[in-house]
Formats: sequence, C-alpha cells, structure tokens
Amino acid sequence: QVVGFSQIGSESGWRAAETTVTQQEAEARGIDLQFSDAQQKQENQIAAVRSFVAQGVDAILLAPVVATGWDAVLEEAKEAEIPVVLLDRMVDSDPSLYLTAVGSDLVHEGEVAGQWLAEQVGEEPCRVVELQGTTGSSPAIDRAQGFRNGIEGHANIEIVQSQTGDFTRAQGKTVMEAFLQAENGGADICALYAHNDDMAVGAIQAIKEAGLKPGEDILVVSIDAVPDIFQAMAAGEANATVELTPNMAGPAFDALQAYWDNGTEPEKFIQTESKLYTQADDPQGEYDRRKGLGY
Amino acid sequence: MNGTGLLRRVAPQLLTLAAVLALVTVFFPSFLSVGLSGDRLVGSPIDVLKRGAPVALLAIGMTLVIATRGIDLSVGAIMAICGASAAFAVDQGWSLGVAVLLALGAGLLCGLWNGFLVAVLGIQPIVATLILMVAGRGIAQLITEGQILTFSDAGFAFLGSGAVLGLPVPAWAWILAGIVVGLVVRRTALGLLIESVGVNLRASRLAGVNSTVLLLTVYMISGLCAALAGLIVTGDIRGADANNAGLWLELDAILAVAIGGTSLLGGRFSILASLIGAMIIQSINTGILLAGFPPEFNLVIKAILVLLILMLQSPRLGDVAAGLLARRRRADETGAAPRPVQEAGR
Amino acid sequence: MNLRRLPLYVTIAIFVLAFLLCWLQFPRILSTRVVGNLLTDNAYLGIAAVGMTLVILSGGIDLSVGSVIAFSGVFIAVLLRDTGMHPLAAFALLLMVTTAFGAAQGALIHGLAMPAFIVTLAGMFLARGIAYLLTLDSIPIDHPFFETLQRAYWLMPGKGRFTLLGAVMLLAVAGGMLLAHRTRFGTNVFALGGGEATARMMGVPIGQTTVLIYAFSGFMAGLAGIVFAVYTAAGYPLATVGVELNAIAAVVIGGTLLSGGSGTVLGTLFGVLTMGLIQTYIVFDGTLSSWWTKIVIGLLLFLFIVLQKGLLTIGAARRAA
Amino acid sequence: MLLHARGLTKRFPGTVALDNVEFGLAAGEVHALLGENGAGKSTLIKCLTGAYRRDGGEILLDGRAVDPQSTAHAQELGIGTVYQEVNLLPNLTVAENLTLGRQPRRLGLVSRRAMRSLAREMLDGYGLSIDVDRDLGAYSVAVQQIIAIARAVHLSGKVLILDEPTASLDAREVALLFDVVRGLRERGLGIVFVSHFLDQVFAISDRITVLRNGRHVATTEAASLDRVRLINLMLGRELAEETSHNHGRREAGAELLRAEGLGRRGRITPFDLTIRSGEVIGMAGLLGSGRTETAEVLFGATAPDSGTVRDAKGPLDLSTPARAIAAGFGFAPEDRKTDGIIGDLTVRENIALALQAHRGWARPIPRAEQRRMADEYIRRLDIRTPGAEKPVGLLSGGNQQKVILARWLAMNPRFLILDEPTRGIDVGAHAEVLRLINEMVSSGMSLLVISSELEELVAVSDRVIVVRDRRHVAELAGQAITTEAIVNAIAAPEAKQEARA
Ligand SMILES: Nc1ncnc2c1ncn2[C@@H]1O[C@H](COP(=O)(O)OP(=O)(O)OP(=O)(O)O)[C@@H](O)[C@H]1O
Ligand SMILES: Nc1ncnc2c1ncn2[C@@H]1O[C@H](COP(=O)(O)OP(=O)(O)OP(=O)(O)O)[C@@H](O)[C@H]1O
Ligand SMILES: [Mg+2]
Ligand SMILES: [Mg+2]
Repeated sequence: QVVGFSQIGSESGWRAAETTVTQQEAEARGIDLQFSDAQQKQENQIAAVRSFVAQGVDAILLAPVVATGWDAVLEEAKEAEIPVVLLDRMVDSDPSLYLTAVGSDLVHEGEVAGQWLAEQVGEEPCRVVELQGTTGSSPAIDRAQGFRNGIEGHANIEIVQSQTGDFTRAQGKTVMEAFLQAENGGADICALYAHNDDMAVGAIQAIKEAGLKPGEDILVVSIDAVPDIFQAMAAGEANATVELTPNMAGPAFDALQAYWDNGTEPEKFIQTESKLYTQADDPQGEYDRRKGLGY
Repeated sequence: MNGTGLLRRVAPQLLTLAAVLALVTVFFPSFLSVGLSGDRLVGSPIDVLKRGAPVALLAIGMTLVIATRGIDLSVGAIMAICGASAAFAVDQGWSLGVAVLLALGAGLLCGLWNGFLVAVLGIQPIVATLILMVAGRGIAQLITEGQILTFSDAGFAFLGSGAVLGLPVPAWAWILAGIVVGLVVRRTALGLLIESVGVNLRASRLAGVNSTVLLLTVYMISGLCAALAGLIVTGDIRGADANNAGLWLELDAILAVAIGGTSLLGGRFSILASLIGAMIIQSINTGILLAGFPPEFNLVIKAILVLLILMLQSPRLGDVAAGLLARRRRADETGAAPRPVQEAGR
Repeated sequence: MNLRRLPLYVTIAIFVLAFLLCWLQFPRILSTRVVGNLLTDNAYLGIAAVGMTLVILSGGIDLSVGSVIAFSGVFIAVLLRDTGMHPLAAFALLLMVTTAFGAAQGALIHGLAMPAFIVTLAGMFLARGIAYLLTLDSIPIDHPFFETLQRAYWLMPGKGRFTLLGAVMLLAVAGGMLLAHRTRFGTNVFALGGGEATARMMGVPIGQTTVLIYAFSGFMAGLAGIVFAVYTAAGYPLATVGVELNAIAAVVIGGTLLSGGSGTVLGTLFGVLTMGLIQTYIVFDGTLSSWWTKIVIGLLLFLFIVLQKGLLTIGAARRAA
Repeated sequence: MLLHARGLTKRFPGTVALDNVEFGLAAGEVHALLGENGAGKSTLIKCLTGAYRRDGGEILLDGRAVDPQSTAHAQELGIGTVYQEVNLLPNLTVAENLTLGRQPRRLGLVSRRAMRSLAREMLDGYGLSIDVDRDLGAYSVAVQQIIAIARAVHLSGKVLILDEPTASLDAREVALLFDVVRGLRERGLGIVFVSHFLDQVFAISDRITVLRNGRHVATTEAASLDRVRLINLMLGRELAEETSHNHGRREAGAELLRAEGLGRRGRITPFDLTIRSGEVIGMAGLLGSGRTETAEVLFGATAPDSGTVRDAKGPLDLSTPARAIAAGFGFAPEDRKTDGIIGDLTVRENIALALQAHRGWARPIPRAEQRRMADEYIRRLDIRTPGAEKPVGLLSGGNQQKVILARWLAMNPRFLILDEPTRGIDVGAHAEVLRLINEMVSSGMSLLVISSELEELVAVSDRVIVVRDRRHVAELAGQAITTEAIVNAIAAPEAKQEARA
C-alpha cells in the first residue's frame, strides 16, 4: 500500500516528532509512505495532495496547515476514490470529503491548562501573562480561547499581558523579558501560560535571568508535552503541560486498514487524549521515554 | 572621516533614535530607566542593546555587502547553520573552543559559497543568496535532525546570556565587532575599494581593483557576522532551533542598513550608522512589546514607523516640500502650476 | 535569431529537458493531470510573477506581493461574510484597493527617491498587518459563485483538468507580454531598467511610469489574490508567506535580469512552470525528509541558474565568434 | 529670436555654474557655444532643456516665455538635444532608442515593422550600415553618438542642441553630420553647437558665444573672429603654443615590449607589435575598426585567446587588468562614464584608486599623501573643481577626463594606453595634455595613443598603426606620418603600405 503524507513542515520539535512517529508507524505496518513537506504553506500542501492524486496513491494523510480551503482538492481525491485522513488539525469542509480526522481538540487543551491554573491558585488574585502562538494560526486562536474558557468565572485570575512568541523559544524568551519589564520586574506576575512548550522553555530562562524562580515565583503552564518541558518540570521550573501526542498516524493507519480490508467507515473524529502532566507525574521518567522520538 | 564628519554623517540616525526612544517612553514611561541587579545592568535600554545584537551583527556584514551593490538574503539561514554546528559540537562533547571555531568556520564557508556564486559565476546577489536562504535552513535541520538541539554547556550559554562588566555579552559582541570591522575597513583601503566596486564595478576592475577577491571577502565577512549572531541566539536559548533561528532577520538587517542611510545601490557606507539603524529597529520591536498592544497590531505599527522614518530621512523630502511650497507661491503669482523638477543623477 | 531572445530559449530548453528527465524517472509525470495541476496550482504565482516581471524589468522589486495576496483573500472573505455583495463587485473593489496600494508604493519610490526594496518591504509588513486587523481566523468562503468558478474546468483526455484559474494565468501572461513588449509603456519600463537618469534625459516620464509599474504589480497581486481565494475558497491572513521570493526566483529563472532592462514575460511563465516542476518532482519522489526537501530545492535552483548562465555564455560567445 | 535665455543663473554647492547668462539663438543659424572645461556650457544646455531646474532667469521660445519642466517637456516644445555624455539605453535596440516615446502604433500596439522602417529612415544620411534590431550596447561609442544625433534631429522641430557631438567621431562622420546640420539650417531650425574642435566650429557656425567661469563673455559673428582671438576669449589669456610637431625629436630607445600573434576571436585578428621605451605609437582607424579592442586585449580587459606579450625579462601575464597593471601597464579608456570614473567617489579617491588597488588593501595610501597627489594633479592638469573632495561625477565632462589621466599619471606606468585621451578636453587643456605626453615620453614612458583626431596623432606619434576591419593593416613611421598618408592607409584596402623612415 502506498500512502501519501502531506506534512505542514518542521517548524517545531513536536512537528518533527510527529513526522518520525508517522514514519515509524508506517514502517511497522509495511506501508510505503510518500512524504511531502509543505514548509508551512497551504499552497504547497494543496499541490502535494493533487500530485498524490495524480500519482494514484492508495490513501492520503493530511496535516492541514489551516482549516479552510480544502473543498476542491478533497473533492478531487474523492473523485479518484482515494481516502483522506486528517491529522492533528481539522478542516471546515464537509465531513463526507474525508474518511476521518485524528487529532486533539485544541480548545480543550487550552481549557485543561486554564482549569489547572484556576484550581492551583484557588481564590488568590493572579495576574497571568500569555505567550501566544503565531498570530492567526489555529492553535494560537483555539488555545487562547480554551484558556479563557478554562478560567471563566474566576474573577481573581486576570490575563494582563498577551503577545505572540511565534511558537519559538527565542521569541518566547524575548517576549517574556518584555513582560518582566512591563510587570515590575516580574514581581506582579503570578503565572505564565504559553501556547506551546518551546516558548515556555525560552520564557523560563528569561525568568531565571531576571532573578526569579520559575515554577515558584511564577507558575508555568504550557501545551504539547515535549521532552524538554519534562526536564524543566523535573527541575521544578515548570509546573504543568497538556499533552498533544505526536502519534496521530497510529490510529489513522488503523482506521485506513479497516477501511481497505472491508470498507469499514470509521468515526469522523478520532480524538486523542489531552492529558495533563504535572510535577507529580514522574517528569524525569517521561523525559527519558520521549527523548528518542525525534522531538 | 574625522570626528565632526562622522557625527554629521550619523546625525539623522541619532535624531531618529532619540525620537523613537521618546515615542516609546510616551507609551511606557519607565522605558529609559536602567538599574543595577547584582553585578549586571538591567532595564529596557540594556534589553535593546542585547536583543538588538543579532540584527546589529548581521547589519555589519550586510552594510559591506550592500556597499558592493549586493545583498545577502542568506544570513538568517547561516545563523541557523552555525548555531546548529556549534550545538552539535557541544552535544558531541567537544570543547567550547572547537564549537565556536566550527561555527565561525561554517559561517566563513557559507560566505565563501555566496561570494563564489556572485563574484566568480556572476550570479545576481539576490538570487545567489536566495539559494542558500532556502537550502541553508535544510542544512541546519540536517545537523539537528529537525529537533531543537539543546545543551547545558554553561560557557556556551554565557555567550548568549552572560554579562561582562555589567553589560550583556551579546551587546559586547556587536559593539566590538562593529569597532573591529569599522577600523579594519577605514584604517585600510578596504573601505575605499569596496565603495569603488559598488559604484562602478567595470571601471574599478579597469583601474586594477581585484573585485573578485573583494567580493569574496565581503560575503565572507557577512557570513562571519552571521555566525556570531547564530552563536548568540543559540547560546541565549541553550539550544539550536534550526527552523526558527534567524528567521526573516535578513530583512531586519537590510532595513537597519537602509535606515542607516547606506544606498541599496552600493557605494558610500557607514557601519556606525547601520548599527544605530539596528538599534532603532530593536527599540521599535521592544517598544511594541512593552506598550502592550494586541499582537495583531505589531506589523502595522512597525510598517508605519519604518516608512515614516525613511520618509523623514529621504533627501528628496526637502525637494518635494520646497517644490510644493514653490508651486503654491508661483501659483499665487502667475496662476500657473509648474511641476517640481528633480536634478539629474542620484 | 536575436541575441536578446537567447535567455528565453534557454529557459524553455531547460524546462523541456527537466521535464524529460522527470518523465524518465516517473512516467506518470507525463499526464494531462500533472500538466493541468501545474497550471492550476501555480496560477496565483504565475499571475503575481507577471507583475513582478514588469517591476524587475524596470530595475525595481516588489516584496509586497505575498502579503497583498493574503490581504486580498481576507478582504474578499470578510466582504462576502459581512455584506451581501456579489463576489464580482468584491473583486472589482479589491482590484481597486490593491492597484491603489501599488500605485502608492510607486509614488513613494519615485517621489521620495527611496529604494523599492525598502518601500515594498514596508508595504509587505503593512499589507499583512492590515490582513491581521481584518481577521485573525481563516474565513471560509461558501458563496455559490465561488463554487462555479472552482468547478469551471475542461476535463482533458486522461482526466487532467484545464481549470479556469490556469486559463486566467495564461491570459495574464499574454496580457503581460503585450504590455511589456508591444506598448510604449512597456518600452518605457525597459528604458527605466536600462538606467533611470538616462531614461529621464531621453524624455521618459519617470514618475508616471514608476507609479504605473507598481500599480500594475499591485493589480496583478490582487488578481493573484482573487485566484488564490477561489483556489482555496477562503481568506487566511497567514497565507502565501514568502511568495514574493518564489515569484522573484521564477522571474529570474525565466531569464529576466534582476538589474533590470532585459527579459521577457513568456520566460517568466516557464520560470513558474519550472518551479512547479521542481515541487512536483519532490512530491513524486516522496522520500525526502523535511530538511532534504529544502536542500534539494536549493540545489535544483542552483543547477537551473548555473545551467542557464553556462548556456547563455556559450551562446553569446558563439554569436560573437 | 527663436530661443532666448535672459539672466540664466544656476548654482551648485560650491560653484556658480551659470551667472546671469544671456543667450540668443536665431532661426536658421548655427550658433557655437564655446568655453573651457567647466565654463558652464553643458549646464546652460541642461537648464534650457529642463534637465536642471534653473535658479533664476527666463527662457523665451518664439517670443513666448516657456518653462521646460523636463526633457520630455522640452522635446514637446520642439527642442531636440544630444547631451554631452551619450544618453541612450544600451539595453534597448537601436530602433527602440531612436523612436522611444513616439513609436508608431497600430490599434494601440507598437508596430514593430513601422518602427523599424522609421528607424532606418532616421538613420538615413549618416553613413551607418547597422542592424536596427540589435541592442544599442553592441555598438561603439561613436556609433551610439551618431544614433543620439539622429534621434535629436528627429525630435527637433525648432531647435537642435548638440553638446560635443563630434568628440569621438572621425572626419568622415563629422562631414556627414555637418551636411545634416546644414540641411536643417536651410529648413530654418536654430542649432546650438558645442565643441572643442575649433576648426569644426569655424567650418559650420554662423555666430559664436563664449562662456567663461559661468559668465557670458562675448557673442559675435564667426566670420569676424580668428582662431587666436577666439582662444583668448575662451581662456582669458594668451595660449603660448598650441601644438608642436615632434618628428625626429626623439631617438627610440631599447625594445620594451613585444606582442606576438596577440588576438581574440571575434574581436581582433592576431597582430604583432613591438614597443620601444620612450616611444609614442599612434593608432588610427575608422569607427569599429578594432582600435579599442587592440587596447583591451593588451590590457587584459578582454582576455586574449592567442599570442604572448613579453618584455626583456620574459613573458608577461596580462590576463586581467590588475595583472597588466602589475606588469607596469596603464589604460585610460574611451568611455569615461562607464569605464573610467567612479562617479560617487571624490576626485581625490578617483585619482588614488589605481595606485591604491596596486598597493593592495592592506597598505593604504595615507590621507595626506592622497591629498597631496590630488592637489598636485588638480594644479598640473588644471582640473576645474571646488576641491579634491568633490564627487567626480559632478565635474564637467572634460574635467572628468583629466581626473582619469591623473589617475594613471599617478601610477607612473612604463606603458600607458590612452584611448581618445583628449575627448572633450578644451584647447588649453588639449595643449597641456599633449605637453604632458611629451614630458612622460621623455622620462621614458611608452605610449599607445588611440585617437580619431588625425592632427593629434601626427603631432605626437613616432609611429602610427592603422587598423581596419579588426586587423592591423599598415604602419607609418617618422616623416611618413602625415594626415594624408593615414587617410590613404585607412581608405585603401588593397595597397598595403609598409612605409618606414
Ligand atoms: N550636478 C552638478 N552638481 C554640482 N556641480 C556641477 C553639476 N553639474 C555641473 N557642475 C559644475 O558646474 C560647472 C560647469 O559644468 P559644465 O558641465 O556646464 O561645464 P562645461 O562647460 O560643459 O565643460 P566641459 O567642456 O568639460 O563639458 C563645473 O564646475 C561643474 O563642476
Ligand atoms: N559603422 C559600424 N557599423 C557596424 N558596426 C559597428 C560600426 N562601428 C562600430 N561597430 C561595432 O561597434 C563595436 C565596437 O567597436 P570599437 O569601439 O571596438 O571600435 P574602435 O576601433 O575602437 O572604434 P572607435 O574607438 O572609433 O569607436 C564593434 O564590435 C563593431 O562591430
Ligand atoms: Mg560639458
Ligand atoms: Mg574605440
């Protein structure tokens, strides 16, 4: 079986891990994986999917960079009778155009993080700074929304600063420095919410360099659960992370296999778990387990 | 150039910097305050000096490249390559010295490649460096295998976030690099030869200037500056982020050079002015962060400020204003409305 | 044969050669499907590149096109979402806006003697920034008219689709060819690229020409934005990042000199197709990791340019002898 | 009065280029505009045609006040101009250059066929047989000059202005040009003619206006002036001695260089050439005959593909200009705008450039030393500039030429190639340059002088090589060097002359 995989790019460690895991899963099942990296561009992804159709692959995995704009190309795949499985992000097309979608609920991730913080601070007043993802990207929008849902009704928690850190470590650190400046050297900040772990790791360094203790003076909660954040948690410098598993391909291949075998239509959305990890969850062990995955 | 000449040359940039600082202070009153925390200086101005380091370093090399009528789009990618090489070396357990040398060597090599394409094969600079801009990030990711290659070498981290005599190491890096390169080009004939090649390559060659070697040198200096910048950002976050290190920084560096008043058409250049340009850009960036606007405003604010700055610095502005005034006056006198005329030549 | 056509012939020859090589490795590449895809998938790029060609011919550069395309999509999507406007009216309005945007850039470049690189760089920030201000989300467009446009294609034998979008690009190229090579304005563009001071002394209306050039580029970017919006049926402020660099590369592969004054619009079409072919080849190969993808794209770019350079040098030497 | 300028004033930083200048041009006359280098001739023309904005004064055309805002505007008013530096676009075809702005159209589109025939028509009568569809850049400066003239003539409904149009033309082309100009005069056009060749001025002009230091000095009938008085008016002083014939004054020295079979396919047929120290070799030929190519091959500007050059010590490496310079060569090119000056750099830097490049970047010439050099040559060559720190691009054409000469004199090479060295240089400076040539030669330097001005060649050369169709066809020496002999050698393809003294 030949499966085409249109990946967004390799913009973060998490994304690289997803690619690695997908390749491992394909290999384990004896599937010939045609990989295509779109370098964060939808136009490249559309072209890639259409090339897959022209090539006549047996199925297509698509990790869409953005939710909109897939109708035409999905229809084309459907006409060619090639099943499409969406990975980790959704599209807003008609569900009949794809076989199934495997992913987590981005809003839910934010909610989990928000609820954790609400629980953590109780009734204490808490000024939160937020490191957003790339402006306009769907994880940035949804994770921001989810977090606000999560702290809904807790008037003591207030988001006082919110800037984009572009999902990168360097920007995370830079922006955090500015936050610290703006918030009285950090003394007024109670918690940091970062849309991904990389930005959190950068911000942790900034907090340390400002002479504060991340994890104690400033609570740190972020999303993704990449190895480095576990290292930080093990050192007591980060408090919580919400897992986004890079293994989206496993369930996807399972669903495809069933479909190929006897035409079983899977459910339209296969949700992966958004598990919350805290310092209590053996961060060192998690780190060791994940390190080899190509994060 | 003597002292007053130099001052006159950079006066517009200094004024602009002052204006930008004043503007940011309006939005964020404590912007200009500097304090002492332990043995290091802290405060927004220090942040600007530090955070502006990558762009300032890139601007040094970029100034020379632009002075030869070239442009180097690959510096961001070179930063990624060099950061990745150094992180790789440290990760392998090699000493910091080896890592730094490896990074600088990689930067030189990248510059040599660019220079080769431009000077020997005669490919136009934008395209020549576009090649490395695209491929370079791939090479960097090849080194890190797509991960963020982290390390815990304290010495390396010191390059990015340490401080010497109270001032952050990155600030020292660009200040020293600026002084060294500035002295080298002005105390030798390098500066003159670069300018001459930038103004008229053909005539310079006919006057015996070895333009090939000169172009190679200039792109290698640019590569070297990018390597330093790469080391700094890598040391700063204790990890080599091949995909994001230096992403789009080439544009900021070019902007810095342009704000510094060096013509993109080559010729006369000033490294000092470019460095001030870099600080202007960084002040804007830091100011936007501090002022607390929603992030979706960032680009618009930056675009408008940059346009405004360049318009104010444009020598034409005076002409146009004079022309408009003259038009009004003459229109009053004669009822005719002549158009302003520009002098020939640039 | 005219010496100035040589780059065009070389470009076409390289494209055909590359296609043959791909075909030897992947026979399925020689299908109407792939050809149709090549036209459709690169339609927006081709249109933007036609505008870019004129800009580059005049010795300038327009870095704003990628952002303008993104802005266009968002603008149309927001208009269609929030007003009951017919898409055609939205298109017209958009083209006016982007043309004015381009003209404003041209006016700044000429009026204040600022380098095009910098002005359009600021334009690039500005256009994307405004797109952000309009919306942060990606907005789907589900107007029936859009579906009609999307479904407008001719099914070629072999199931390939010759789409409306591809046709629009070919028309844009044809229009660009006429404009650049068969009008007085076009000659003025070449004149500007040959040397601004000289062109002025020869009586070329520099200011007017400059403004028109960037207005044209803005118009083409707007048109590319419409095509992209139809292509994806959405507006997304983060779309088409870096497309300006692809357009520049396509123009240069198409044999136009970045220093201005020499080149062809038809060459740009082949430059675009060559870029598309590189991409198709990489997808067909399917074994390259993310990083090797980048490296291979860079290498192929390098190869094309060096090959072109070599052939041109040999050709010129042949003719001189 | 057809065109009348009153009280024209133009100031540049540090210079008053025009100071209250009065200039009147009648219909049906050729009016020569004369003056030293930097006197303000080109500036006057640029103010008249809208290329510069004037600081004061008024311009009347047909008695009506006009205010040309741009060269395009001047063209609309019926003023056609050839500016001093060839202002054509090398990347356009000859036909496009000729018709730019008024290409014939059909249905809104440029008709190539009509454009081509219009272009051919425009070139009629100038004795050029060129392909109007080729890029202009493929042709030599001289050809470009003629094309520029043809374009200006076509544009000139009322006034034709020619700023040093004959600087790189040879006698035949000049004669053809003058025929055209006379024809236009018949038709009632007013023609402004700038030249440093006084013979040409007397041959064609009806009236003469002289400028000095930006001021109007005199306007008189040409017939009422003689050469000496005219020169006195221009210089404001007596000129001691104009040119001197130098035959037999020098004894040729030892052999310095020997080129054997040097050539490059498509450029110049392989030739042999020996050069003795302290010798001046002149090189004559028609446009495009291959004189510049000979020089470029010798200097490494185009790499030769056959032959060798050797001196007493052995073969020389002349593959690049830098190597040729290292071997003691120098080359002042013909096209000063693109090959000579570095416009944005100062006079001082331009003069020091070759020497500096030769010394290498690591051994800078101290600033004071550069200043001294610059000041010395500004004085010796009488370069008109407010100072050594003025960008050379802002100097007048003739003064730029002097700066390039100074660059090479500062190098003190053993073999210097001068391609049209007196192009655009005024009478005073012309004499000075010839004197300098003599001086250099007596100090042992060897020269190769390429010139379209045969008198000049006769005056300075010990030997003259005649080039035709990219081939060295004849060599004249000693007493055999006369204008007639050179003309004959250029003209007679069959009779190969080997006249030796
Ligand atoms: N754009 C400019 N900026 C500053 N100075 C200028 C400019 N153009 C001309 N000048 C100065 O004005 C004076 C007159 O120059 P102009 O070119 O008119 O002389 P000219 O009579 O044409 O001399 P030539 O015979 O050498 O061509 C010179 O001193 C020159 O340096
Ligand atoms: N009358 C002409 N007709 C056609 N082509 C010409 C003519 N004159 C010159 N050319 C072309 O111009 C090119 C450059 O000529 P080049 O400048 O080397 O000649 P030259 O001997 O130096 O003459 P000069 O110095 O008088 O211009 C040549 O390649 C030649 O083909
Ligand atoms: Mg003049
Ligand atoms: Mg010549």
